[in-house]
Amino acid sequence: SDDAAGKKDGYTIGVANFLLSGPYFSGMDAAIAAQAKTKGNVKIVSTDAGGDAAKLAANVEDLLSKNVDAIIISGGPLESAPAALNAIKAAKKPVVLVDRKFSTGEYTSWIGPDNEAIGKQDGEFLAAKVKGKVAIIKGGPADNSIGLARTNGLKSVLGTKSDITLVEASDFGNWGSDGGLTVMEGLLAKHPDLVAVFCENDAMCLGAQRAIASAGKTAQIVLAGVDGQAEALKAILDGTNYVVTGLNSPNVIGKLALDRTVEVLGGAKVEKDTVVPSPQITKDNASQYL
Amino acid sequence: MTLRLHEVHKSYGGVEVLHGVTLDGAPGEVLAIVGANGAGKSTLIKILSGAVPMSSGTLTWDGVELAVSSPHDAHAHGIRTVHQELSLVPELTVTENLLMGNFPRRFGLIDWPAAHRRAGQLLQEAGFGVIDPRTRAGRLTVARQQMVEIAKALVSEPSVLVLDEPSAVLAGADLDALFALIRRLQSRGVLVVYVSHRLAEVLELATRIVVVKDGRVVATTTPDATDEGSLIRLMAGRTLDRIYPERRPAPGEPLLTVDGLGRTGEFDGVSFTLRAGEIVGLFGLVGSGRTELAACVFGAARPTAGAAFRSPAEAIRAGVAMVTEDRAGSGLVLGMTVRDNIGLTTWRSTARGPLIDRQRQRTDAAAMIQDLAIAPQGCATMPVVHLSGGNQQKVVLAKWLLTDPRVLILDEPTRGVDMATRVDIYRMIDGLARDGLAVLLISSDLTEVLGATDRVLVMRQGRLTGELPSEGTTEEQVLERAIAA
Amino acid sequence: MTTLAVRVRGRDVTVEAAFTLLIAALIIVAATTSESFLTATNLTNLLKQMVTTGLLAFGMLVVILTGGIDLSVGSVVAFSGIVTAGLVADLPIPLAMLVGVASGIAFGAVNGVLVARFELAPFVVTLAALTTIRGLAFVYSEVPIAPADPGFLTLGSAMVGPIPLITLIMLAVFGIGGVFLARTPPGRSIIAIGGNAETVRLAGIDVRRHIVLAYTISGLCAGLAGIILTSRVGIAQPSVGVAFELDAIAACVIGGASLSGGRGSAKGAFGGVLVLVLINNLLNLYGVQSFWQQVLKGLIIIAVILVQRTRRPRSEAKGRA
Amino acid sequence: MTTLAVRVRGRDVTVEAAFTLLIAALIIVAATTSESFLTATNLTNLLKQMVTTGLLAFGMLVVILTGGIDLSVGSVVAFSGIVTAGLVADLPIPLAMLVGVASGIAFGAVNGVLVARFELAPFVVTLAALTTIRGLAFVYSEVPIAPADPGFLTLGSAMVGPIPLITLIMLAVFGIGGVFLARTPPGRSIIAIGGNAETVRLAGIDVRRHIVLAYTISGLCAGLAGIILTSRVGIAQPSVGVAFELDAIAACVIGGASLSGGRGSAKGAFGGVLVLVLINNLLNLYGVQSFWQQVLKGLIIIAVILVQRTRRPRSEAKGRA
Ligand SMILES: Nc1ncnc2c1ncn2[C@@H]1O[C@H](COP(=O)(O)OP(=O)(O)OP(=O)(O)O)[C@@H](O)[C@H]1O
Ligand SMILES: Nc1ncnc2c1ncn2[C@@H]1O[C@H](COP(=O)(O)OP(=O)(O)OP(=O)(O)O)[C@@H](O)[C@H]1O
Ligand SMILES: [Mg+2]
Ligand SMILES: [Mg+2]
Repeated sequence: SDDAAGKKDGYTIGVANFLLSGPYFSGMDAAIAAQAKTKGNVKIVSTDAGGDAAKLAANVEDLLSKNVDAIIISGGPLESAPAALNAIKAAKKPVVLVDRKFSTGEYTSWIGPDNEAIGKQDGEFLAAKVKGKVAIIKGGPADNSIGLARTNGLKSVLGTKSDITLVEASDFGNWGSDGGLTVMEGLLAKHPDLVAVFCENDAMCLGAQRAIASAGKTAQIVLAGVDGQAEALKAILDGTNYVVTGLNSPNVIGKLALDRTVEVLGGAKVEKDTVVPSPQITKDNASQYL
Repeated sequence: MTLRLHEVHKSYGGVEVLHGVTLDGAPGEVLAIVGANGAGKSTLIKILSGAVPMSSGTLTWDGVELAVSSPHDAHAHGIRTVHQELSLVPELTVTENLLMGNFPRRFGLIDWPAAHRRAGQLLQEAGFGVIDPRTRAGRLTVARQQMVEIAKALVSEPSVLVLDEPSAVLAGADLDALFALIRRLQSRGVLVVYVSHRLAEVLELATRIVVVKDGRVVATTTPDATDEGSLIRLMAGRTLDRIYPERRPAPGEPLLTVDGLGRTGEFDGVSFTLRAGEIVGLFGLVGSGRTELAACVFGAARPTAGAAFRSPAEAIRAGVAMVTEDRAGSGLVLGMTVRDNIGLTTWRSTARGPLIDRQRQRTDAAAMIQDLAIAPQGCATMPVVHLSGGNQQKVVLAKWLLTDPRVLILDEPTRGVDMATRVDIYRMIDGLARDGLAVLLISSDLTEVLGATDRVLVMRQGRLTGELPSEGTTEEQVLERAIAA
Repeated sequence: MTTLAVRVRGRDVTVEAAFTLLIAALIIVAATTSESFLTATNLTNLLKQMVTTGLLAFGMLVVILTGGIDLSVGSVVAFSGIVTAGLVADLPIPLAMLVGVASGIAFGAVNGVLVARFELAPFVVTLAALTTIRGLAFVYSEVPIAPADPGFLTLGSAMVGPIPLITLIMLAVFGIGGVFLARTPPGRSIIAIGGNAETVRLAGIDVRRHIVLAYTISGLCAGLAGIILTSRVGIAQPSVGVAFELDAIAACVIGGASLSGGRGSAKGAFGGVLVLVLINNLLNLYGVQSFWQQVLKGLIIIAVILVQRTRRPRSEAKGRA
Repeated sequence: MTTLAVRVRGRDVTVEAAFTLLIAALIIVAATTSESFLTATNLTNLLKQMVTTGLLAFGMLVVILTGGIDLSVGSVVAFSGIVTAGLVADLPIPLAMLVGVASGIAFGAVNGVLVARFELAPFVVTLAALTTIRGLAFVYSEVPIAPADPGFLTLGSAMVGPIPLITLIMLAVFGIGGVFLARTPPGRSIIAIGGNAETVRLAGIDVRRHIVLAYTISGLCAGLAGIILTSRVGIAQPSVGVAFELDAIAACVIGGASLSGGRGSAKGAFGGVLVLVLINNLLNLYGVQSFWQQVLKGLIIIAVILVQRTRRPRSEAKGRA
């Protein structure tokens, strides 16, 4: 009876964002909301945990208090979020994960990228393009496993190449352009002979690109990022030293996630895990993603 | 049975301020220590109470050496001290300030009703029964805070009671209560060490008087063998022919008129006029509302009836200056240098363009330090907190004199100031009045209020109850109007 | 004199009444404008959500009363949590939790010694501790640790009747802590130290030891909060707890504590925690968009302390931190 | 007695000398143990990297001198940056930058009025401002904004001889600011207010106006830091600047400022900035792993203020924040 009533009045779907203050995550939130609008009868309630796992659990509890029909967890912090998932399970609500897949715990469905594959992709592109010293700029612990997967993907390709040396920046870029800039400045001081830089996301690469330009090494060093942030796409299209990124589009994932949740609520049997492909973006195809 | 300090030396940051002081006292004695501002009296007392360590020397009781490296040690030996600077915890009740560290307990927890009872009893015994132990200390007047400080020292039956200028903020009945207390303790065999600048008091109370000058004991005497004049001579190294200046000629035009000023709960319907060239005393008992009145006149507080200056800035522009009674709380910026404190009122008015005129600040401060004999020498660049109490008071005065006031309000300006300096201050006020200033001298010292002024206003419970010419008026006549009928 | 004293007490009562009224108003507004507010689920959520901030706020209060501050609590929460989760593999759960709490106590004691013995500024000492302890949490484990043993979740999920166990623990801390501050000599000494440390020293009380005690209590509360949080979330994260200190401090000040020390109460701090948790809950229930939530949260906090202030006698409201 | 004055002055000199020595020691250690340290690239990096912390530290110092604190500076950096970047589309670049700085001034003034006029605790006021202003930055734009006009990058990348323009701007702020604090009536008044506001009020100085001025200066510095950072990175992010306030405060305290007000100098704060930047730079050059960097950074800060303290006359070292 619950279901029938739900269908008539439409659904309310709660979105529990782990961290909204990043363009990727706010983009995801917006994409989910936008897709909900197209359905006409789906209401979205969105929360932000500000990067705090406990707050995420609290927000999920608040959403359940509001008696939402389903919950989407975006950018979940962990390999698992037992308390949040348990609460949802106890309330007998479906939960769809986007971006991050939990290795344990029960969820209804997951939609996200294959971060390791994106890293590999960048690695292969760089392997074909450069020889010499390649630097890695990591985002930081807040999102450890995503970054780790991307970097591991890259290393799995470049680590085996005899003509390539990998150097890792010792401090984190904290996923932002300002952090990317500072870390790159440090790298340039220590390794004047770099030929390429890989950043765990585009935002850091954009900052790193500025540092390289200021040091007058634009001709010497190329950049590879992840995400497909608009500014990065533009830089790639313009033929700068920003040469490649892997698409990890919040728009695509968010849209799919909302569709998937509505399907679940409609009683459909759905695929458990869906990997959204992350096409490689270079100068040749950048225009189609802008 | 004697308490004996032997060859005590004390240095602050490498500068010696006590150069081998030796003194002793026996139970039942009232040992007075007198000396000019900065002579080292408070330092000596801080050593005795374990508040600061001595650099070298010994403290013995009956020949046995006492180790007092902390106030706790001193308490353990029965030595209790009332320090010169008030230091109650303002947020806490009187009870708590009194019994801190000595609470009555039940089942391990503080028994508050018993604590209040005990505190009330303690105040009663000390003769300060007017104070409600449940009041927060910060709400008490300075005088009552001082009484609490004194009562605090009695918590655990001291065998030595050390009082550093306890009378400086007391007057009238409160002062009598203090003297009575001291006599009672004396008769019980307590050794009382008593520091004061009020020599009459010292001569009345003391069994022995020790004169300290520049960190050395220069004389030990008894009240019978000396008088004020010779004590001042010993302390100051100079003779004072007279304490109060000659009376001034008839006053001139009115400079400040207060009409029907009042502030709810504090004072009411106060009117008076200050004229050029006169010094007017304002006498009253503790809590009679003099300080609040002065604050309202000066624009530091808002009156609820009548008109006054709207801000201190306005008052200063009109040529009014006010030396407040609480020098640490509202007179000085303790961490700043003497020069900056003196310059506080004038660095804007004398600025050259956007910049402070440093040359002028330097010479002004130097002149004031010279004129008021602010010690130690070269103190211009010292943080004012390192000066002795009396010298701090002079810094406050200097700051205000630099504004070239036409009306000067002085709230207890000689509190804690040594006799020789007091005389200097009276002379200076006199000089200012002769130059055409009007001075309002608020004081709890009856002798001073009659000696240094031309007429006296008397305040009782927030109302002016009399105006008397200073010449020919007796202390009794003034007190009569100050004490509630 | 009696009148004055009565007036003072009367006024204190007014302040508390106003504050209680404010909280009541928040609750009434919530109950009438959001049908979800008074549901059992939501009330249980509220009870759970106040635990971490509550524990940290009590510890913070004790430190603030001395005139200090403890910025390191968020990092201690992370460290205690991750160490506990890590040790569960080798140790019985209660023992692992004890080690977590003990680590908090140890960090607190170190902070206290640096502040009291070496007379360093509490802000900088605990700021440095914030950095160092956070680093140590990551050094212990870069990745989150989820103990396999389901018994680990018990503490965080057990209910005593309608009330979560962890809420009871927090209430017990406030209860015992309140008595400690109001009715024991060390508690009173801590408050007096914040009012005037020199006076307390001259009263023969060991000021340093009490300051160390205060920071240790804060560390203890943070350690406890760490294991409770971990057990509640079911996983320990080395990155958890960033900026937790700010909410704890805000709760104390909303509850009437003065950051220059000497004034504040357990009751007040608890009220402050309630206000903060209610604000968060309400903004969520109303579905206010995340960034607007931040905007509003700041404005509401200002409004709350403005209301608080107008009820406070003017002479006590100093323009200082 | 003359000796006393000379010695006191002598001691101040000693403190400064010790501090200068410390910085020199850091530099010498760096130069001899890392071959990258003395390279032109690294030195330029150092000069650039000290700009944001430097600007914020000066503003923070002015507020700290009054006995207050400004936690909102990181959020102001973000707001000023994103608004400037957003306006570049419609306004000439200098005007857009002016608006950015003006926004900082406005936020600072609001903080100041709340602290001075309404006598609210600076910690909580600016904490609320931190939250609200951060929210507003995101409300203005959730996504980063990269102005297309390359002229936008000029400010951040221009060099004057071997010295980056932005470094010169920061040095100018410290230079002018130092003179302001040491030699102008409002500057001295601000310091005196931190020592004893009541004394200053009775001296006829408008305390409130000076407190507002102090927070406004901090807002101005943060606004300036915001546009400089944005121009340097080339892209404005609403999430930038989190926890920037902590480094700024640490710099002031390392440089000898007292958080209870009344003590501190521009020279000292600048030294503090140098120490922090050098520590970061060194840890990076040595390739210390990020988490250990955090651990060490905290420990080094403690060590530095310990060294500072032993050189300070004891009576001034209070066990208070
Ligand atoms: N903490 C300190 N640091 C440096 N010098 C100090 C300190 N305390 C006191 N002095 C100096 O020691 C000397 C003696 O001061 P002390 O306070 O003992 O004088 P006093 O006799 O009590 O004077 P007063 O009558 O004014 O109270 C003075 O020169 C004073 O400046
Ligand atoms: N603790 C208190 N208890 C009762 N009344 C108080 C108290 N504090 C202030 N008052 C009120 O304020 C008025 C003024 O007190 P104030 O201290 O200014 O008087 P004063 O004459 O300057 O006394 P003092 O000799 O202490 O300077 C008193 O008449 C009294 O009504
Ligand atoms: Mg003295
Ligand atoms: Mg008075």
